[in-house]
Amino acid sequence: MSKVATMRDAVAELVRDGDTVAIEGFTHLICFAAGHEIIRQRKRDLTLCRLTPDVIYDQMIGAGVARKLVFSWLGNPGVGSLHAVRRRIEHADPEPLEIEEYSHFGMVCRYVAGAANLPFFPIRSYYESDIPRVNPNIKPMRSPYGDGTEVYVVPPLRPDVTIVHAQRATAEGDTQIWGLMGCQKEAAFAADRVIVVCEEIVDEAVVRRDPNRTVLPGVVVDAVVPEPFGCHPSYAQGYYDRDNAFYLEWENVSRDPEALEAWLKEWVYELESHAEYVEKMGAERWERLKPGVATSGEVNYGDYS
Amino acid sequence: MSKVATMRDAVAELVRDGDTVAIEGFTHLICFAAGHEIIRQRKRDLTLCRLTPDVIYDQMIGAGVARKLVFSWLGNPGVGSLHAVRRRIEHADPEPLEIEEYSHFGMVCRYVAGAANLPFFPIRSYYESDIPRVNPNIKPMRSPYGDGTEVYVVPPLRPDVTIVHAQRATAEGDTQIWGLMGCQKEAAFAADRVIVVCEEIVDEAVVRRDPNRTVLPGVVVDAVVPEPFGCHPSYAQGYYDRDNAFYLEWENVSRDPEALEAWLKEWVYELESHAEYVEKMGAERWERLKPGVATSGEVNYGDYS
Amino acid sequence: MSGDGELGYSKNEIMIAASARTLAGERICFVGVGLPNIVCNLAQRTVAPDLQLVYEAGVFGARPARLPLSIGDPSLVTGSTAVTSMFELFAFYLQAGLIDAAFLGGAQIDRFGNLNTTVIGEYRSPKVRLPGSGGACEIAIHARKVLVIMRQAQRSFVERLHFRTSPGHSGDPEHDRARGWFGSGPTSVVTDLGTYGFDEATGEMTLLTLHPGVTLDEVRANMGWEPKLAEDLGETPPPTDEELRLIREELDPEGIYTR
Amino acid sequence: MSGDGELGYSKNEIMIAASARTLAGERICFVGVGLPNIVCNLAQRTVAPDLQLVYEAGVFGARPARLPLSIGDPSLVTGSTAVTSMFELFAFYLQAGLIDAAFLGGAQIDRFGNLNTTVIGEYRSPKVRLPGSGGACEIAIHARKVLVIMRQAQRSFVERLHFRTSPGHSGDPEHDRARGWFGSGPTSVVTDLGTYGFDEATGEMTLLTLHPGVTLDEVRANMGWEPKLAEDLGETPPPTDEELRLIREELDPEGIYTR
Repeated sequence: MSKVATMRDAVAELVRDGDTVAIEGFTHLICFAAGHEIIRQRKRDLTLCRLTPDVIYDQMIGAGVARKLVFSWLGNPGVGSLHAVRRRIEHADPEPLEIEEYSHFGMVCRYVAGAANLPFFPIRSYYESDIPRVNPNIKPMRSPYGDGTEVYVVPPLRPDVTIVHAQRATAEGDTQIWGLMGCQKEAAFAADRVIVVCEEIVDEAVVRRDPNRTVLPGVVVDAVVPEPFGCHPSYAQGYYDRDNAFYLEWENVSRDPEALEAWLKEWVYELESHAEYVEKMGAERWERLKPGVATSGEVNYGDYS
Repeated sequence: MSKVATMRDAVAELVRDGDTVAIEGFTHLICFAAGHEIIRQRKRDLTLCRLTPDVIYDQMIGAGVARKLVFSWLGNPGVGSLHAVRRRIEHADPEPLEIEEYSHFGMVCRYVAGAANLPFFPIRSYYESDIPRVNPNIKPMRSPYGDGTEVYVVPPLRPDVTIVHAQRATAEGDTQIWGLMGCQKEAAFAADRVIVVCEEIVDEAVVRRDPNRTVLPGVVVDAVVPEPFGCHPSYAQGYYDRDNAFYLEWENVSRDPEALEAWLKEWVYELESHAEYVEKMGAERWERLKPGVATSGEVNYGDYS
Repeated sequence: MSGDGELGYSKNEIMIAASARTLAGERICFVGVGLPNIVCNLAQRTVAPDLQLVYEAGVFGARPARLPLSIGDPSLVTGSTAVTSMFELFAFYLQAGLIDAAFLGGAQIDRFGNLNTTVIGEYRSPKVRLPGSGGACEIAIHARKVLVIMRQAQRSFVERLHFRTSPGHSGDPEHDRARGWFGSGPTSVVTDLGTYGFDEATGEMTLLTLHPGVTLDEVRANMGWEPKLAEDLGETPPPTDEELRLIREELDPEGIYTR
Repeated sequence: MSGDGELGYSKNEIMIAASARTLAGERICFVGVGLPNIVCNLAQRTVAPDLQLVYEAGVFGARPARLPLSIGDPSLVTGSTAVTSMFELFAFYLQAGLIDAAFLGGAQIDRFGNLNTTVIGEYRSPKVRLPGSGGACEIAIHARKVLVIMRQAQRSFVERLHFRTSPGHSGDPEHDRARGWFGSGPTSVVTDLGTYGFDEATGEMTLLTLHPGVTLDEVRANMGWEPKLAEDLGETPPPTDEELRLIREELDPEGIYTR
């Protein structure tokens, strides 16, 4: 049974006002296209989760889709601040934003606990840090074994919806990723509903030729959305490069609420789809971002029939 | 710095009497060659760890190298019993064997805790089972979060030495595996010393072409032993098949202490090395176990220079 | 073919066929070693073509091109949908409730479907040391349905287990519901004599059908308690020609498990 | 080139060169975003050719063919030794004590090397909301050596942090030893004015060298406490021609981080 859907339909059906939503992908495979569709459909009161809320969450939070942010590092990586997010945290401008923060490893362990159906996850971190003081969900716990080692524990994170981007997936949702894996697998298994966005839909035979590359089986996936260049200005290993110029330019857009609004109007609200965004960005940009070829080589699984 | 060594030297230097030793690999990539070398060098008082002590541990325990076994499933998979092990447990014949047992997931979580430097690992298992009654290392723990969910916890397992077999590794120890992964990665990261045995030593460039396949970086590896067919009668995906006939025949060898002793004499003590074992088994057998070709296909990592 | 007799099939063959049918409509099945391996592969070729075979070794969506003779056979990997570490398989698939059905067996079972795969006799001085839990303890707790397949005898269908490796029903359904496990306890037992379900009100094993040619007295002679009988006690449909063909020609041509 | 002046190099360039030298002989280094990225890549090309670059994004043994402009740049992956999930990177590498050295920075540092990357002002009503911990908190605890690189000013070298994101030394070395962490606390701070170590007896930041042309008064004017001075206070060796060539031609040809 094919789960292939348009981004519009997938977001309309699977992302609901008030949901806890995770768009994961650590620098790599960040699904901007899904974020834009959530903005376009004017979803509201979302709790957004992500280790590194970056430009996509600045856009979403600037557009007013979220009431809360759960995170571990807040910034435009390598450039500076997320000013729309900061305005809401520092000045409640235009409205407050609730925050709940961890460290990277704390967030990762929360997803692992969610994916593994564990009520808590132990972590050796937070010692002598002020983080647990401002986040009572991070609790100390003593090992029941002899030496009485103290650890902290974090609670499971179970998003209503997790959205991940992949290089390729089958129509049934079997999903393969290479390059940085971040914590997409954990965030997806932890979620109630999963949207996989991909550069390419491939035949089942492609996946079955190399099962060790599979990160998600279709059984945990609710919709498969083919959306080439769906990670721009982030990247898809082997498909296109990170668009550093965009990240640098975002600093000026984000600083000015009017510029941000204008950007959203031009690049999100007034477009029907990510395909229009890709066209509007222009072929030259995609040509510039195209990497050369560096193939993996093959391994032999063996025919045992 | 090359870490390539002969099996004799690697075992002589890195496996010491009294050590806690894990030879991991779940049905796949079980390093019989290392077990034979440990027998040949007449190591003593080992604590042997493994989810599924199978024929190799029956051989090792029958040969008297171990005083204790830590495990989760004890048998000749698909065939029957490990009689040498059972003689020691049931009749202390020729001497007692201490045992400490978990479930599969409990053992896996013990390796994860060892690898991750955690003092305990939570697991939803053992409820209403007699296993915790006979193993006080499995302790109940209550979640510190609202609902008070009860879990059990298991302690970390940190072998002195873990031995894993891989399809290929560099001379520095960067190790790649495909097919079943078992818990080799976790068991190796948990260990103080690591021996990687491999079908092939490959150039660093082979590993660097497909970094997502790497399970261990050389930095955690102490010795790299090239040993083709080192898993026989177990298998190496894409290299040779599981030798089911051997597993079936083992039932009769294992049942009879004299037959076992004769087998060890013929196939271990009187041979100098695994290379001699391979030669003695005969080319016809290796031809029979050779699989056909089923290649993975390639992916593009992209050249970003 | 031994055990074949005048019926045209062996005891293992009717066990396999009857078990495979219990998988009709299931999606994700955790496959065990030995007979369950053949049962699941038969079901995938008959009543459950969309059945995803999951192996604790870390394979999801296996399509073995031959009968896998171990749960980690290389033919399970080649052509499968996904290979995972065992940690992920147990944590993200089983413990997280993704497994619809799983097979278990054991040396002893009691009337509530509790299983012993650990020891006959005392734990510290065993008469027979059995394999132990493997993944059985967590499978019993997390798989939504547990299907048992084992031969029936006085010494294996017992009033009191020597060791409870894997929990079944407690005998108190209210207690069972309050456990909060994904697993609902064993739902089916298939033996060489008949098939059993479990009473919803009491959690007690209940004889549903007798295999052709088997009498109630034979059943009674091979279990340690007086069996509860279904009101409409029936006869197990014998293996079809197609089931027998698949078993004999494709799944176990050497008859390793089926004769 | 701005900030260049008569010395022939910028403030960032001497910070980068001085930091890179602290990596001499190290094996496994956890690389951060921004300047540390350039520092580690420079060290790999000069004083530490065997340095394994580890990125929290999940890369071990990176050999970037260009300057990675983010810690998850695709050039870090292509040609690397291993890619891991973030869980494995943090759990099996960092938390398990495999990381020899790591870079941290921050908006505020105190005299014991405690760092604030979270907030200026009150946490609940911040004047400036900073990025937060990222991996810094666990890096500070587990990396065997923590190397700090940051610009010096009254508002950043402070007597009292507004928020302690990542622990440094406590000021009580006995307490520090009893922590049982792999991390020994910060061992080096490189600023635009000089380089610092930490006193073994007290854990206090100690000025080791002044960069060429920098006076002690400038240092004092740019920190919130009276600095402890090394007995043999010296001058930082300026960047060599080769270091400058690598920085300007190979590592940051567009001068994004170095001018």
